[in-house]
Amino acid sequence: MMTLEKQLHNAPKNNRYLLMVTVIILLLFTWSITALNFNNIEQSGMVIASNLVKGLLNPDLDLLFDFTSSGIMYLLMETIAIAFLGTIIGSILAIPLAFLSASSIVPSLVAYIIRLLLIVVRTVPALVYGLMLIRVTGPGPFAGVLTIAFVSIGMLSKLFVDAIEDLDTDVLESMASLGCSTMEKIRYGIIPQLFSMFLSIMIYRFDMNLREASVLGLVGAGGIGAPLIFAMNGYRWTEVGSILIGLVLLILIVELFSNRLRSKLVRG
Amino acid sequence: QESSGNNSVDTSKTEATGENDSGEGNIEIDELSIGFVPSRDPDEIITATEPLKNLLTEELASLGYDVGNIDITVGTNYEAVGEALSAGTTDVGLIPGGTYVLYDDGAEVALTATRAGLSNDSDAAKDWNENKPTEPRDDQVTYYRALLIAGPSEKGQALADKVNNGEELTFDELNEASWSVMSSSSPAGYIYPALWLQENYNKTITDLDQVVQADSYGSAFARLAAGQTDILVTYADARRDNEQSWTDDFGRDASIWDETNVIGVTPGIYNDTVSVSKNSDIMDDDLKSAIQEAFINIGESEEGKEVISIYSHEGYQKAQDSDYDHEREAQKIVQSLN
Amino acid sequence: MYDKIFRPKKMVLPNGKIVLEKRSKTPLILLVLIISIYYSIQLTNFEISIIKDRWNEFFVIVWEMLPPNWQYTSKLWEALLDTIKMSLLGSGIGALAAIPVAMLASVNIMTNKVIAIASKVLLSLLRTLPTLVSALIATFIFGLGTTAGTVAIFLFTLAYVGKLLYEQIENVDMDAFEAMEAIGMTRIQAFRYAVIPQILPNYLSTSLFCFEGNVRYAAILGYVGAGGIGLILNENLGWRDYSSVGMILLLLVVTVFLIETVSEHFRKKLM
Amino acid sequence: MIEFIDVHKTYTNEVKALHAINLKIEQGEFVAIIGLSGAGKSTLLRCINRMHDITKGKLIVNNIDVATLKGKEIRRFRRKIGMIFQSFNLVTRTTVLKNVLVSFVPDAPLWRKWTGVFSKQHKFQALTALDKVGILDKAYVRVDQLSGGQQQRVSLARTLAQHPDIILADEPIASLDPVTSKQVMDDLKDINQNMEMTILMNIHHVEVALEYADRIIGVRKGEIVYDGKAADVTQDILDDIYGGKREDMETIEQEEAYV
Amino acid sequence: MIEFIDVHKTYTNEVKALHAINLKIEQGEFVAIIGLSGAGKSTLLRCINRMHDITKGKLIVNNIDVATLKGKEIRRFRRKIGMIFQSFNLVTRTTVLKNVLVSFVPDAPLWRKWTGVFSKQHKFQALTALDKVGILDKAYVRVDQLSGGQQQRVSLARTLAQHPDIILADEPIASLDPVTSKQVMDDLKDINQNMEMTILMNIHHVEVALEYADRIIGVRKGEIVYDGKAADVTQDILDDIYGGKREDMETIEQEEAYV
Ligand SMILES: Nc1ncnc2c1ncn2[C@@H]1O[C@H](COP(=O)(O)OP(=O)(O)OP(=O)(O)O)[C@@H](O)[C@H]1O
Ligand SMILES: Nc1ncnc2c1ncn2[C@@H]1O[C@H](COP(=O)(O)OP(=O)(O)OP(=O)(O)O)[C@@H](O)[C@H]1O
Ligand SMILES: [Mg+2]
Ligand SMILES: [Mg+2]
Repeated sequence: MMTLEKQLHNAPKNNRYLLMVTVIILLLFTWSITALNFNNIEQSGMVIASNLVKGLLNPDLDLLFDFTSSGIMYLLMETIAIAFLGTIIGSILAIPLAFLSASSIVPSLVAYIIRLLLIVVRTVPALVYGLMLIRVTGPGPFAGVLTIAFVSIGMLSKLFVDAIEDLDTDVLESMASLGCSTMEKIRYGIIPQLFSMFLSIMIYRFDMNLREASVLGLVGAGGIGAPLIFAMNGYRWTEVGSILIGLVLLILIVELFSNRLRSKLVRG
Repeated sequence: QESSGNNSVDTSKTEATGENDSGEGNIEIDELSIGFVPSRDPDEIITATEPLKNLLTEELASLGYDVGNIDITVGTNYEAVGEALSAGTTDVGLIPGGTYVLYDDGAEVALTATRAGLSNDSDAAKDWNENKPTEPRDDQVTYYRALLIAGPSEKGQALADKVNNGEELTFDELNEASWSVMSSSSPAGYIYPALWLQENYNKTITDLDQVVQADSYGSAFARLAAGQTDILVTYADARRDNEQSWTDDFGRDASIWDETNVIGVTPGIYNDTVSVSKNSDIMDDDLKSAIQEAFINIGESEEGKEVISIYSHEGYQKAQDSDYDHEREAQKIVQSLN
Repeated sequence: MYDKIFRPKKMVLPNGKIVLEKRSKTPLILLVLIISIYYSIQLTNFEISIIKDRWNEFFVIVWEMLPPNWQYTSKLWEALLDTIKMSLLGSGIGALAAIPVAMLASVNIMTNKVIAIASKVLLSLLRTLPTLVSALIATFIFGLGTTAGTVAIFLFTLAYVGKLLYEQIENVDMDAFEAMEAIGMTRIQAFRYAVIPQILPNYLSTSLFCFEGNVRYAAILGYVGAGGIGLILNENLGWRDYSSVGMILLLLVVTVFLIETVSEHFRKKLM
Repeated sequence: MIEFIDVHKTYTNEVKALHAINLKIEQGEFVAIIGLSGAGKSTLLRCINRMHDITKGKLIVNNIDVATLKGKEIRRFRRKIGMIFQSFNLVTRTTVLKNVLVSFVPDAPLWRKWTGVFSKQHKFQALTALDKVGILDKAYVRVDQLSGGQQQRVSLARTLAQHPDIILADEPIASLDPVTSKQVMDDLKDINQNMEMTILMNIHHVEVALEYADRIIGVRKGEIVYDGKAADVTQDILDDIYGGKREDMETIEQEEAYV
Repeated sequence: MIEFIDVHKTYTNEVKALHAINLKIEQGEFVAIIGLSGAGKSTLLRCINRMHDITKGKLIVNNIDVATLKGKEIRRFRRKIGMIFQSFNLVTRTTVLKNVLVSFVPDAPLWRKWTGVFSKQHKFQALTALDKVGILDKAYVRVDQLSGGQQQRVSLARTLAQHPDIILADEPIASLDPVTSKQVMDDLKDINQNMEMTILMNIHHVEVALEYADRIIGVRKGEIVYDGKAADVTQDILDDIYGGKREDMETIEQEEAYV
């Protein structure tokens, strides 16, 4: 019984710590509620919301099925192309950065510096990349491709690093027992593991990049984003409706495929 | 699609194609890219300027340049066009004087647009409200004014009443209203109104509590109509351009002239420029003067007038850098306020 | 399908057994990939030679940002705090709202398939809407300023955390859940005691990750008038005042770094 | 007392897992159920506490017709039946004590249920249960830091804290090494004898089953093919219980080779 | 032939894993090494193919002094020694066949190494190895779709494809159920008898060890405490090998209980 009671009192006392964290979080939230300001809500907001819904319900079908170069189909194709190339280029840039920032591979100082660099790369908004890249390529979808590439680097390399650090190293041991050299271990032990993971990450990011494309419009970098934003600013709701429907359908379809593909890659 | 790139140039003289009216020994240019700023609804600019491609190709051909393709892009913001011009990825830019001054390290002004003067040109806001609606006049001018316009919202009406009663507005009254401005490099949409605030109250736009940045005048008017904003700043004949939408698209019952009032008038602003890039590979003095000639000719033709009217341009005059020295001063003031 | 067109190769082992080797799909996949890349390049006017010739233009603006305009810092605090508030509130409420939605969407917890699928579709739809667009819509409804930004961030967080959460719940080890049911708990109680402890660390860590991302993203929201430091960023871009832009970015980087460090600390603790 | 009267169980996918089971187990017995993989052992156990519904027949546990129970009744009924799993089924990310405390959740007041803060008395009971299986010192250790044997003992303690009449154990030692297996089996035997709990156990290790259980039930293809004292089990009987296997396997392998 | 002459192994963290080991194993023997967790069984195995370096003494395998080998020589040496792991150590994301083909990598020409396209002959050999362990039909299936037993057989096939003289197996059946365990052990026995490969195996299941191995080596705290025929192992000997356990455990438990 002695030890029983003793154990009862032995309970680790982290209640105070938990309480403190909770209080701090609550305080932070209360503080941030000051960001909310509902005075600006006006009836017109509701009118606009209902107009938007009406627009979605009565999309401009001519525009939706317009296959010329200013029609939605063409712009969606352009958006896909931008996201696709952008993801590929982003990945090409991200892979070396990922290896260089995996502390299981390079010295931790190098990894640390590269991680800092990646934070910087991730923080610069697409808008600023757009301006920088327009100087290189001029306005148009080409700038969009490069902007998407830069915007993707941060997340891609973070996920790549996770995959690299998750590597199953048991395999390497058994390959060593087969008499394989380091190069052979990489080729047959690491690459097969990473290849499908990386591919799955790239598909995931491609999916996201389709959504990011709306940002591109801001810098005149092609795709469906600019017309969408122009249409919204001009309150042309039927046009907004048809663009949104096209975009959402596209993204849903791509998501469906990419989910299938990814689970096939990862789970086999 | 076939064109190999934005700026690849083939300066070698080639034989006349004989197909159109291009003269012999013309210099061939694969592509000439023109950037527009979104001071109008950009979709409209693209469609409305489509004929400009042909006009310009024809004019340039008769001036010794065979242009393969004219590529018109509308930047979603002023900066994109400015940077492209400054880097030489865009060859010609139709940009406001203010933008030109900011990017003059890489751009060179070729022309200034002219437009019809207006029936109102007073410095006092009250005069504009008494003489409604504002109509165009016949003579051409190289400058225009920016207006502070109060909308149909309660606050907007109150401000207008005060102005029309001949009372002075205080800064606090202005500060209580919500403002809609344009990108900070837009002269009518930002710079000159800031100057106005500076001259009258020793304040600037960033001192205002409720400022919204709109990306086109159309949306600024839409918000004014919806009562989301009380004051918008814009160019002097913007109300004429939005007269139709006011009742149709924005769903107001009364006309724009009845529902909006001028509460402030800025000094004159030099009109838009046609600027050429200094860093473009194809640009040289000859091409620049060809472009000057071409635009002036277009401004004089019937067909051309219609195209450039989308911008409220009615013609062009040759311009030089020093024309915009005033603008530089204005910006210096605004920037130093910032 | 594929196997019907390209018949598998037959291999006869020495002991007479037959193995059918399927034809590799790699060449076909490569072909499709190359065609896609080719057409994408055509569509986007991508040209590697331009990058080669003009890459240095990219750094023109970078160099102009250096050194950052240190004096400018004092004007940034308020906007930065606004941005942080927006992200904090939007991410916090979004992450909380994600729990019930994710519960409804997980097939192993929600026995009613219709509700589960409907919740999944809802999350998918929310996610397809680009944040910038939802921010823009929010400014129309909630007026301009940080409220609209908060709403946009809330929607994004709900969709993002919700999806990850239901995926996690569906992958959770249901053994413990079963044991709880065997003890006599209700499904909700079993969820509380068997599933939540398993997903909690991951949930908090995704939420923190989302928060970080949102601080970064809030920089763009300013463009559509959704308040915060983005507004100032835009203004300085307009003035071509890149050294001030540099300062804003530097401040953002430091903020993001701090948030990342703090959240990394908690994430490690949770794991 | 547990009584199966002509119980049938067919899964939704048409798998006939149990077929005409008749069985009577008295309070305090220690019964081991043996049989091949897929024979239906787990199904048999799980019907007892209504983790699965039976398709036909009658199943009476402590004078209650299990099939008639509904919602809340099922949950109350389950409180009297402890269950131990092959894979322990613990919440690995929390402490040992919290895992044991979980067994008090259904009886706790609402606010305790949600906050997860338990009364001192419950804590005491949980610690006592941990003491009984000899891992009191690990009370505040996270479960994932324990060895397999220790984890199984936590799961045992969780069940004990419930004070059940019946313990159902689904291969409780399958993932344990011989030494720990022995400890867990000893624990179970101990509980069976000192606390008069009925123990029903699925088990793959025949020798262990014979050594510990009083009674052996052999299941093959959803039917009971042996039911009798552990002492009476002969090699022939075992061959009968496990017999079907070899033939089955070979036909399966041949089929697959030509797929 | 494998010969340990006064072999010592101390890990860098001062753990003395092996202590004065003397041992001689002839070609074609089937040896099981038993002992408690942490006794040094894995260490013993891993010294044989130089996965670990020994600290003192001499270790001779097939007339080669293992300690003198360097770089490429080690790799060539390892080709003659197959190793099987408890956790199979396969590349889960590729097919069974590709996993087996890996064992030909060190001998393949450079271009094949990089492209991963193997000669028909190698494919035949790999398939034959798969046939030998009875999972030929799974050749083009991804490894992560196989059961544990099947995965262990892939790992066995990979080793067989290597045509080694010696197979080192580190708890090859620890994560398998009894039936699959039996299949894998039968496979190993088969290989041992028909192909004259030496098999050295760490194993926790004493009964299995006694049933299959010719010779048992008992390890306790880094020392060999028994070495003899499987048939000669008595309960006393087992108690001796595993003996330390009980005492150790109790002292540890007592210590911890008062922490
Ligand atoms: N939830 C389920 N749905 C459908 N069929 C099931 C389900 N659970 C088990 N089965 C099938 O019912 C039969 C009996 O399964 P059960 O789990 O009772 O076998 P077992 O004797 O416990 O086997 P093991 O020793 O492998 O645990 C098997 O054929 C199995 O495939
Ligand atoms: N890489 C290593 N570095 C340091 N110490 C080690 C290492 N590997 C094993 N040890 C220690 O050496 C001793 C023997 O370990 P070994 O793995 O050989 O035991 P084992 O008999 O295989 O045990 P088990 O049955 O648990 O696998 C143990 O005390 C272990 O902690
Ligand atoms: Mg079972
Ligand atoms: Mg070991």
